[in-house]
Amino acid sequence: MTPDMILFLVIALVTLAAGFMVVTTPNIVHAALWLILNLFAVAVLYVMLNAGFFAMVQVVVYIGAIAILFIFAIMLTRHAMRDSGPRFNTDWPMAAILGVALLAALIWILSRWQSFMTLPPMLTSDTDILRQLGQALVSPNAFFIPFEIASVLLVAAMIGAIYVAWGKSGGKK
Amino acid sequence: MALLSDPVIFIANWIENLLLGWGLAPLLVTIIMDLLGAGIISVAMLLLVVILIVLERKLIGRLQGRFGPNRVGPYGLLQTIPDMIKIFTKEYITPQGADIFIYNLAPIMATSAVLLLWAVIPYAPRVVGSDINVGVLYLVAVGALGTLAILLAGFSSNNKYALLGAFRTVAQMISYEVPMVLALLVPVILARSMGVNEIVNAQYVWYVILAPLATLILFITAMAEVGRAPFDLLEAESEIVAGFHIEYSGLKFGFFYVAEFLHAFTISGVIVAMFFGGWRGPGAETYPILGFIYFMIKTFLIYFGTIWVRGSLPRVRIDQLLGFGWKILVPVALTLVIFTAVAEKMMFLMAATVIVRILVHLVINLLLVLVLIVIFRAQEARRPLRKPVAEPRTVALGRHSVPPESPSA
Amino acid sequence: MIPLSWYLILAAALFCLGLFGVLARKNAVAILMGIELMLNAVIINLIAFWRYLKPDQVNALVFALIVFAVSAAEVAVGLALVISIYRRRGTVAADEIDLMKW
Amino acid sequence: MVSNWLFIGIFLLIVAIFPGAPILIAYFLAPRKPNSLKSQIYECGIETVGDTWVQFKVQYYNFALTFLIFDVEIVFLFPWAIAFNQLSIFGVLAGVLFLVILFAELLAAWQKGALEWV
Repeated sequence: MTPDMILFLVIALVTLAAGFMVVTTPNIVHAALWLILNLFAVAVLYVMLNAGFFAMVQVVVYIGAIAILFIFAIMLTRHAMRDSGPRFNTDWPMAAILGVALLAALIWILSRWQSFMTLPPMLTSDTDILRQLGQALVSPNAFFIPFEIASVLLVAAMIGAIYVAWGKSGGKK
Repeated sequence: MALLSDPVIFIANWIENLLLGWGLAPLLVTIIMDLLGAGIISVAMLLLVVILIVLERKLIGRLQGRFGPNRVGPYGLLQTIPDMIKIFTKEYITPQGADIFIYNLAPIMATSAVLLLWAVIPYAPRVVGSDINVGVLYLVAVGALGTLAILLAGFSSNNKYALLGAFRTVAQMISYEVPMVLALLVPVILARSMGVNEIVNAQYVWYVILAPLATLILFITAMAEVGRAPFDLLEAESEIVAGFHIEYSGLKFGFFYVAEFLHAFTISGVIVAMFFGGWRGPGAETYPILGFIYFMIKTFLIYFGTIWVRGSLPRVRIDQLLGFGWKILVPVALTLVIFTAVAEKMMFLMAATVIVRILVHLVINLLLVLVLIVIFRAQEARRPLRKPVAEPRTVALGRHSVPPESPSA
Repeated sequence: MIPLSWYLILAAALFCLGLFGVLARKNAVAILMGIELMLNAVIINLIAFWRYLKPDQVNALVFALIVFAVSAAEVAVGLALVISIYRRRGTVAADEIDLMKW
Repeated sequence: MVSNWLFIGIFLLIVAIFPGAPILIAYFLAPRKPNSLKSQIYECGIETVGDTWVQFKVQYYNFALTFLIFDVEIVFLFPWAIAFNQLSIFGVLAGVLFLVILFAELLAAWQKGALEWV
């Protein structure tokens, strides 16, 4: 057991415990807060994978924006979901069985894969990787098209979401 | 001599060698050194707040033609200490139905989110808490944690005003975060690096000269992020009582207060590191202690600027605030980033000299400001005026004419 | 040195938790949270594969960034739909939104 | 590299302890006489009426939504900005195109009225 293994186990435990609370807490606001803890723990995992940039993106985008969007949406739909009433569908045991079965199947498949236990190779410099990422995003023979399409996708999502959220009276009042 | 010119590195090396000499593992030594560094930074910043609060109260007093605190100690300089003792011994009143854990977590988180910013800001040459290569994004991410703390405080208090205040604050902070990140993108483009330390190292010319408009945008948005006047809607007493911290008492309220003061100072430090050359100044390279002094002087000057603005401007309305953020700052910042990027690439390809670089950037900034003023004027002229309460009436001329009688009903 | 398997198992477990949340939760907002968990598991996998198998290529990183964008778009539209349904039908329980069911 | 993040992690612990410890100490130092009347919440001088979690207007959601989309897109630009020296002219223009799309998005949101606080 090296220190980074212990750290990983602690973080993994936090991630899974928080994830478990997200799907089981009856109070939906608390579920959102557990989701934030889960996302934060995942950001720590990215740091451990030497992807500091993605850890920061995770915090900025998920915790800074998506979690707040969730909380706003919960507040907007608050009246419908008082904490009474069942939090699960009637056939939730089926879902649990399916989840466990999928997990078992995934682990079984993965364990038959030859490079399952690979150890990480040495990393030279992750600033250079970020520079390469920046170049690849805008270079025409790499990811230029996906990059612009992602932008257009987000525009479409935003306009659509504003339209849908505002209902029939969408547009200027 | 090394002790005098570069005390931090000298002492750090001395302790490190001492610990290694005791035969501790290198990892353990690193952890101990980090603990020491983090502890020193946190304690120093929390003590600095004592000075900041007195300074701010005195300055605001002067700006408003008052004395400010002047009872305790010489010129009232020790005023904060009895205040601290008082707030320390106040009873905590936890509102009924509060979400206890979150309610107690929020003030801690608010203070932490401010202190965390100091982890990546370089204080002097080679003296920086953590030289991560995504420092600018780190600053943004920590700001997001601060937003979250306010949201938590608001909805765990079980009070409508707290929730309303928190929601307004979050709407304000997220609206101003967009132009802020865009303004931070400008020094990243100029320095070709996201590390705060590298950005400071690259500033042979202070970026305030290359990008004055970005500096201004960052200054304005920083004040909105901190929630100071003219953007202090989060504690508009006349509108939403006190905002998100209405149900907090004792030291829990105290830490929100501390966080606000420290945040204003911290964000000044960020502006200095990004645009005013950080620790740069004559002789700072050879004598790092000078660099630290330069950094502090610059930071206090910017901080004075924020206090000045706070003392001079009235509070804006929430619709004005959000409109200003989205309809003026964001388009301007976007245009600025576009022009800066194109100009910077052109000059990089032509290997332009420093003078040319400065001139081109200045001209771009100036043009944008001019266009902005023209648009602003045009909008101002088109803004419909409210109808007067009563139609203009003909009244008898003369100084003491009787006003027309209003219908009594 | 942590072997790749640890990350993959963690991601698989997170994915299955998310799946359970999506299938079992009643509240539509909670279902979207489950989807977030699943997307996070995907990103962990992508970055772990990048780190362990191809640390000098950026393809996995670009993929991860695109997943971030997609997840943002998904949340934006999903929550807007939930709000819209709530305004029309006064409920956000997924099994009560059954207009198309017969 | 790793040591830099180690410092951030340790800093995270320390800055949680420094505000947390005084709050805990003050809890023991300060008087503690809670009663149900004292801890009652009140609004506008009278006892609070109705549910705390009031219905919020959809405007808040629109701002958060616009912010989310902008945030994601701007984050995309950071790798582009640090690779500036290595980019081709086409690369810079691709980034500029991205920014122009962002601008169009802002105008669209503006036109839809999502940026009005009404």
